[in-house]
Amino acid sequence: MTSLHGLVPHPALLLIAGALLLPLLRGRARSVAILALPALALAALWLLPDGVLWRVHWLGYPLTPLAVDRLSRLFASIFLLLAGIGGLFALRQESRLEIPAAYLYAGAAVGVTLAADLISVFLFWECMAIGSTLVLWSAGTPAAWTASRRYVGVHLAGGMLLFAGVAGQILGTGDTGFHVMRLDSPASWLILAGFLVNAGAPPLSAWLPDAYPEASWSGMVFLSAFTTKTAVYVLLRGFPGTELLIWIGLFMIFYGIVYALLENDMRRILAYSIVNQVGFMVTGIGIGSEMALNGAAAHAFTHILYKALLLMSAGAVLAATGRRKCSELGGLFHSMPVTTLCGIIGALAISAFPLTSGFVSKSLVSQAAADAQLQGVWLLLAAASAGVFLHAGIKFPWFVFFQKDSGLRPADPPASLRWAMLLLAFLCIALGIWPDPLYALLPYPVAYVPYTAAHVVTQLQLLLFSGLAFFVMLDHLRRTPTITLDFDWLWRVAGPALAGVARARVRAARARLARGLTGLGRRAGAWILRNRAPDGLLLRSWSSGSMSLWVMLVLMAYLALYYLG
Amino acid sequence: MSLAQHLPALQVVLPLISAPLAVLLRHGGVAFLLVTAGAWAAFAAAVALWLQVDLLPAGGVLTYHIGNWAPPWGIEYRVDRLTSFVLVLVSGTAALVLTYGHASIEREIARASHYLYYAMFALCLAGLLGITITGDAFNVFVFLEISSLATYVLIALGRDRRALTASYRYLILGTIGATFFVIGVGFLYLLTGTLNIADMGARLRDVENPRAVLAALAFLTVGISLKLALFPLHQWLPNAYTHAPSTVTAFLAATATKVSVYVLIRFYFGVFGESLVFQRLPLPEIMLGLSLLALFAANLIAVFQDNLKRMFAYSSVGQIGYITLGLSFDSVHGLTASIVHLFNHGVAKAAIFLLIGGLVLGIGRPGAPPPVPTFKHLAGLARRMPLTCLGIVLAGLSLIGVPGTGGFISKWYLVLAAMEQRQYWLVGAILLSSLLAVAYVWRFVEAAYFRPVPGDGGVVREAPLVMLIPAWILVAASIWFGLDTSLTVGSALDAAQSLLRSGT
Amino acid sequence: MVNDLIPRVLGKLLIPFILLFALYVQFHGDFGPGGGFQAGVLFAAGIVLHALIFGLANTRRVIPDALVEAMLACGVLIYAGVGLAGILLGGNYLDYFVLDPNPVHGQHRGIFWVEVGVAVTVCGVMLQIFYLFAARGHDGADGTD
Amino acid sequence: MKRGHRLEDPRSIRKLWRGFLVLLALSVLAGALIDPKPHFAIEGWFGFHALYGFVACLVMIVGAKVLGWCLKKPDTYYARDGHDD
Repeated sequence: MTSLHGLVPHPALLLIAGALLLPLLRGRARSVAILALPALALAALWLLPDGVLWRVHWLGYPLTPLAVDRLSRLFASIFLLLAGIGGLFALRQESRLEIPAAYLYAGAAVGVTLAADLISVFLFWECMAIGSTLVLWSAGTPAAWTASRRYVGVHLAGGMLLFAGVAGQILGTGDTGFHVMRLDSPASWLILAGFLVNAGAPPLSAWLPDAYPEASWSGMVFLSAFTTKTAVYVLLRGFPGTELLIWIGLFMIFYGIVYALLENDMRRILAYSIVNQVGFMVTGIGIGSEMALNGAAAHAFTHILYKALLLMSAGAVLAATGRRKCSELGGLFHSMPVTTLCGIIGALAISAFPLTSGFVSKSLVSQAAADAQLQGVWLLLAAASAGVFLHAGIKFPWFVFFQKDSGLRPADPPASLRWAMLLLAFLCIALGIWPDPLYALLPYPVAYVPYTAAHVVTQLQLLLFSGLAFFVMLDHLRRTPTITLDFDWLWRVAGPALAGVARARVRAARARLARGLTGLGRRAGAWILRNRAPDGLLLRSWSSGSMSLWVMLVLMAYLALYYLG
Repeated sequence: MSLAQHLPALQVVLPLISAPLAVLLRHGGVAFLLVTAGAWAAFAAAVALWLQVDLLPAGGVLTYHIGNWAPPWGIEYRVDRLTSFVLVLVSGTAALVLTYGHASIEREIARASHYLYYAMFALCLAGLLGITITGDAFNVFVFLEISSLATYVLIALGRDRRALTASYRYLILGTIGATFFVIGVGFLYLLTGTLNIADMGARLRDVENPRAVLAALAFLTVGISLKLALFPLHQWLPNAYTHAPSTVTAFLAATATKVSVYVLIRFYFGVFGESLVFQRLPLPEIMLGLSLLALFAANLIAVFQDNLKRMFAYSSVGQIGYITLGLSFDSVHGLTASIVHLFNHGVAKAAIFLLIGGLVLGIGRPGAPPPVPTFKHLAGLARRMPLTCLGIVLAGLSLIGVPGTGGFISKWYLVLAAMEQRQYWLVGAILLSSLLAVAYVWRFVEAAYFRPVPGDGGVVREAPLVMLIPAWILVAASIWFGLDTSLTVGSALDAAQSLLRSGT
Repeated sequence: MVNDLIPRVLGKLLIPFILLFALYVQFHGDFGPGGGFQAGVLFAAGIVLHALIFGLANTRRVIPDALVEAMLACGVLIYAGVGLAGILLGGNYLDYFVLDPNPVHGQHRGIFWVEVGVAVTVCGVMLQIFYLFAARGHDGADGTD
Repeated sequence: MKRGHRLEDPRSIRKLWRGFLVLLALSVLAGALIDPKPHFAIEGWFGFHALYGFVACLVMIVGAKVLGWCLKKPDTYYARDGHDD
């Protein structure tokens, strides 16, 4: 490996190596390492100049696992920042697997952003799937375990799509580089599909609210930050201006809102809201103007911060009470003032309230839609802003911290958790008031001023009246202990059921055929019938005679085919 | 005359001599030392040969004339890139397995038979190396029989009484396979009047009776397919692997079927020629179909197994499907995939079976016959045998084809080969079948890591270091060859190119 | 059969000749029909006859199991040794020409030793098979399976 | 804590409601003072955002309700009959 900046390590590899060494440490050294690792990686990132820094040959292809430009620096920075703050929040987590897994996960996400060729992207992509699954596992509950199986299934499927796409793209173009792609070949469609699976796009979006809420109280903070935002990053780099993405994004936005409105579990509400927020970014990428792309990137940045803040407050509640359902919570503001405050700040930020970070980023996207004269899109985005306030901005804090008093009086969480939340809350407000540092980081120059009187007033009108709608319709929003079926029903219930039906059908068919003269049908039916029995066809040994018969059959078949061929 | 010139002969003779010496001395410990030394010497010879071939210009061949008789009449040993590659795999695995095996053999084989085990192991190794290195078709048959007979004895040495029936079944089928092979060779001899493989290929082009050539091809294909356990001729394999001693399973899984694949490649490309096998006959279609069947049926069967060794035995049948699938493409990428997978799968599977050997040792009670490693034993095992379980999972990742492991490299080339021919559905099939591999590796992970330790778990110890180190060398190799592919892909690509060039 | 007079006497007479004939076949293999394989089988046949007449236990005293196994091994070793001798003397493996300054004599010498190796191994294998089958039912514990 | 927190007192809740309504009115009135620089004609309507926000939310809530009737299940649904394994 040749490195022009030999003294500065690859930030992603630094974090991953650190993650692998973390299990060896104990006590204070471990805490220091947890906080220092992301900081070191962040420092390494900012010491690197722009441009392609590493070139490697692998499998006969030139790879560039380290290349920095504005876009990758932005995403890598926020990933590392969140890894550090998440590490602080999770410092007291009992599972010793979680933080190393999360750092592996974060490191892989950073690796994706710093890789400038498709193969490296794919390798880090798969590494990310492993890391995130481990984070999910470390919750240690049976529910997390079963959820992680479905999670891994979806991600492996997505990884396979991406794998096939990358292979096809390289074969088709002879170029391993990761540039803007056009949807003109099956390979690029496969790549897009692989990216969209991770972004939580329909119809596979259900993996997200299915799996994330099963993580531990700290694990979900990590999960919320990396997978979907890495997908946003690769879409930004690979498919800007693809019109299809506008409609996918809008679908995600409203899907998230509607399902979150129906949801009872506070962390599933927030999980649906991730889909919703990623929808904003995907829409922005689909619009594809410089401002829209800036908006998508900025929104990913701010979203990571406020969604982490929201999930931390939810995590603090979960850690303190052990409860997740809105119908069992309420009135917690009495004894958890810091958590309540942070939750509210996060909720305001996600709703893009003026003076919060969400306001300065989301405005870029809707402004871009307006500039592109996409009236329908713009209207839907405005409605969606109102909807976000409805489902996340009010609903989450209201049902968790206020509404009817549940009688629970847990204390605010310990210092490390509080500080992590306060730090994020500070960032959410600070970026809202002073967005210039964020704007300076964006991939394209920004000539947009969010704080015009008109914009502030119209946004306030929109949000306040959706608040009114919430309280007017409060009776219809009462939480009941229910869940809402989603696409995951297809693979959790319908798939097995269909298999059962199919088995029954085959059995019936077997009966019919057996009545006839065909022995073939009997054998096929018997196979299905026996396939899971302990001494069935699959498990028993064959006699030498039948094996020899097979040999003869194959020989005959070969001879016959050659004779004819 | 320097020693380096005689390496091709020494390659086979060194392990061969260690076998009768082991019998002569009749002592398990001495036999262990002798045979292990022989295997390491063979490994050194293989590496040296590899280096020698490396110095030759591309496509170069080292030849060695046994008894100084010139090739078409005398027996010739030929070493090209592919040969040396397979030699390194076979002798390297043997050396590691033998070094590893002492502790495991103590438990799994009666003490009185130890020297026999080592002698048979040496014979089997010599036979496999001989098959690989010889350039004479009848000599291939002789070495095939040497290695097969030794293998039957090795399998029958298993403590489980079912090992005898498994060995017997393998004996019957192996003999049928060898007979078919020799019938095929006989046909070719009649047609060409030579037994030298290279000479045979040259003379076959002028032969006018295609029917007889086709019959020879059919017999050879079926005979070798039996030995390499191509679906549906694989039924001898699961029982043989399951009931043989762990070390034997590890060695066979890594080498025996792989050497058969090598023979198939030799005959297809060296004797019959690409145009006959792949362009005029429906062979690629048949092989494609059978490979796909193997990928799905065998992997699916593997998912439902209860016995760990049996599960991975079926997984071997499935993985062989990838190798033959690569062959069926008849392209440089496809052939590269086959050769690389032959190596990578051998390494990963050897690691897994070695670790299972350690696992059997760990869960068994001292003095009692070794238990059958079923999933029942696995519950919560990761906490008590962390290194063993982690190793199995890591090598399992290579079976799945996770990026960063050897298995990924082979799959990458398979997918490239499929895409080259615009068979996108095959890409889907390849990737889907790896999901089945996920399923069975997952079952292991679930049982070992997530099930609680049963109350009457008994004493379970981590396997001894002398077993863990060779196994972990293989695990590390399966990851190393996923990252640094210059050895595997470099050799395979080279070999594939020269095979395809010579065939046309 | 130990108590039957005629077989005993005839056996005592015949067995040395059988063994001698085996050696003849062995050494005459160069010029006439014969060779190591046939010689080994003949030699083994003589010993099998001994076992038939005087009982397995007696034969096993004359030619113990360990010796049979040693024969198996030694034959292969002789064969391989000839091959290695070729290398040591500067030729290829199994190169007979270099075994003697005169290449023709070298050929003779090489073939001779190879045939000895074959004969010893074949004889050993025959006896081993005979012992294994003959011992079944009498002292099964002795079997190596 | 029988009396409850300040915020749970019905009187202060009424006060909060009143304050909220005043805020709503102010925000709509403020719309008259600004220059909206509309991109689309519809944006220029007086109080458009207020009305649109309210109506959009109602529609979404009703939509969610309708969807809920079809798809809502007790939250033990998956756990109940062992689908979840």
